Amino acid sequence: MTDDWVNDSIAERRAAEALIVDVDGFEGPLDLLLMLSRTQKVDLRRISVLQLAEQYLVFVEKARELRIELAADYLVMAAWLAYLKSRLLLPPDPGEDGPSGEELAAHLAFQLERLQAMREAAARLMGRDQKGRDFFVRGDPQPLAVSRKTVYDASLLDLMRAYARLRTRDEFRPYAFDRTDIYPLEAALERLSRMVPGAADWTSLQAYLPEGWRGAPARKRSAVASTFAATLELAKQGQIELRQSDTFAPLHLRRRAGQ
Amino acid sequence: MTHPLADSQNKSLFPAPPMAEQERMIEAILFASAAPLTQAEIAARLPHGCDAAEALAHLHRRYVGRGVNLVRVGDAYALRTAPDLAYLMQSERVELRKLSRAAIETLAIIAYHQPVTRAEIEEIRGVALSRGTIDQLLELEWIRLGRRRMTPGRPVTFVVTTEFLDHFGLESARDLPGLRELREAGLLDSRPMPGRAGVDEDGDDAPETGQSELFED
Amino acid sequence: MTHPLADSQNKSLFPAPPMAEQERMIEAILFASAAPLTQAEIAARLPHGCDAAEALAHLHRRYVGRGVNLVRVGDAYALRTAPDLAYLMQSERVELRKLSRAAIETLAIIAYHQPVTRAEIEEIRGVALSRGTIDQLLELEWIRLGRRRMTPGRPVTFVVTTEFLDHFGLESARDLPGLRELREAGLLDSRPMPGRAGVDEDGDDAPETGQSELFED
Repeated sequence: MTDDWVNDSIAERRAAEALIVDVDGFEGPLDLLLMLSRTQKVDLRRISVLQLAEQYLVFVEKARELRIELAADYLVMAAWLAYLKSRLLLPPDPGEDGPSGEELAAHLAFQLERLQAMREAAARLMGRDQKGRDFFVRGDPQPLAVSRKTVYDASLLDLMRAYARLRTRDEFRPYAFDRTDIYPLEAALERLSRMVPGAADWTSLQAYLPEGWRGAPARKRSAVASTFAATLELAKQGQIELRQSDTFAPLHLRRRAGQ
Repeated sequence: MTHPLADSQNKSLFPAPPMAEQERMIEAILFASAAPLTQAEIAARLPHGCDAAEALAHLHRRYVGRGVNLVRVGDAYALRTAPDLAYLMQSERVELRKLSRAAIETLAIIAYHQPVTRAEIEEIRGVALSRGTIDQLLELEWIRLGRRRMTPGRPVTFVVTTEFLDHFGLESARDLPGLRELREAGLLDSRPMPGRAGVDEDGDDAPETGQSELFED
Repeated sequence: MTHPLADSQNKSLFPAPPMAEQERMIEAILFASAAPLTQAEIAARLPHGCDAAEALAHLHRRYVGRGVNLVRVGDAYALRTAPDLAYLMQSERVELRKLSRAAIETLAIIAYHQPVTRAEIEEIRGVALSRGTIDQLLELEWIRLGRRRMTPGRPVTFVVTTEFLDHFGLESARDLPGLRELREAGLLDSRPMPGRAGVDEDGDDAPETGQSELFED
């Protein structure tokens, strides 16, 4: 007795485990129905939906006996199949609205056939030649080299505005100590140093005054003073020679020989 | 004066290159690219006045039966090695990601029923679609979002991509294996459950509009 | 007996593929390869009995004058796009950008005062001229070097170019509106301060300041 009980229990447990595995392996109630339909060994178009509904209900009943928790959608499907079964078995009630049992059965058969068809289509798709497995792309592609070219744009209006801005700027600028008439010594020294190599002959200091500093007396004075100071500095450094024929006579300078 | 920009701007000044030259230009352009290029993309890189369509036809003929073939992928073109030589390519073979059964089935449903909503995919498979499945297919760039369905809730739809066609060596979604037979058997129809009693149908979303018109030819 | 291993062990049992087939095999292998392959590497991937050297020679001839060529790289082989088509692999993206304030002001000064020296430009603008500004305008071909000024240091001068006139739709630089016209156009809405000569005017340098007198009002 004990042995029997043990054996029964083991068999039961095994069956239960098998069912659990199966339930895990199914992708929903429609998938389970599709598997069950295969046991009928007929074309899906000639399937007996009534028989299928019974098979499903037996499966669910078995699971219940084995205390296997089925997901809700399996139970919903079971309820719907029980309803379908009753509609198929009972003579049609003329007073009842809604689709007939045959219509519902036909739709279930359609769903199963469609799922089956999609399974087959998926298998055929995956069986096709695949990129990277059966055919290959260029192994050493040459990316399109994108070079950026900047085009600067300016309109005539931009140009005119810029010029107008320059010509009127001084009239609007905030007050500042005006040093525009001061020619700095640093500038004169820098300018003169640059020009010395070309000064092989005696040239008047006046000629070395910068552009724009020869007109207005105040500006010219500043330029003369700074340029003169610069010549003294360069003479001291031995870069140039200075010559003056008389007091207040024009000052001449030239590059020192050998420089 | 040979600046490409100048070419396209001064249409009449430069005659189009001879067809043989156009063909070799396209050959070089397609050869250099791993991804398929549309005819428009190719044309944009050719000098003005070229006939990309005709040059592509010439090039296609030239590569018939060669080790490399000119294939059409959607509205694009690419050079690909001939599939019968796959066995020589061991060193180039890339390990394809193992797809779950759900992912493969979902991909097939999208390809054959596109544009298709999530609810429709779930109805066909009879089971809820996990988030990861769609994500995986999106990540592979095999599917993308299509237009929203003009039904209540305006659900998004999914369609397959050029990358999908390229990966499976398809000229277009019309060339999916067995598409015609499936359509003729009515298996691509969207048939609502009679009397609306199904477990996984969403009444609001039951589309009467067939997706299959996309594949009418 | 058809096991691939059997092929290499029983050399005589399986004839080598025809030369045309060997050629297309190499074509596919070189196409898919990420790096050039030596003849030995190619031979190792071909079925037994193939003559890689001869097939390579055939393949080389096939691609002579095509958009893609079989080239030798060291002691290896690769398919490469024809060098004369390299320009197809480049695309130029044109970006439109406004000229900087320094550049447009410098350009305006050159246009209105040409020929003008760097020192004069600096004096008018009141700030030092960066090398980049002049370079940019030279590069745009809107200015060029004029004659050297016949003064100590013989500074270079700048003038505007025909390209400049084309761009701004001018017949000549003399067509640039003068100060009065600028004022009338509302671009210059203040009158010059009375008695102010302006820092850019030179009493004793008039003949050399070129066309600035043209714009006096």
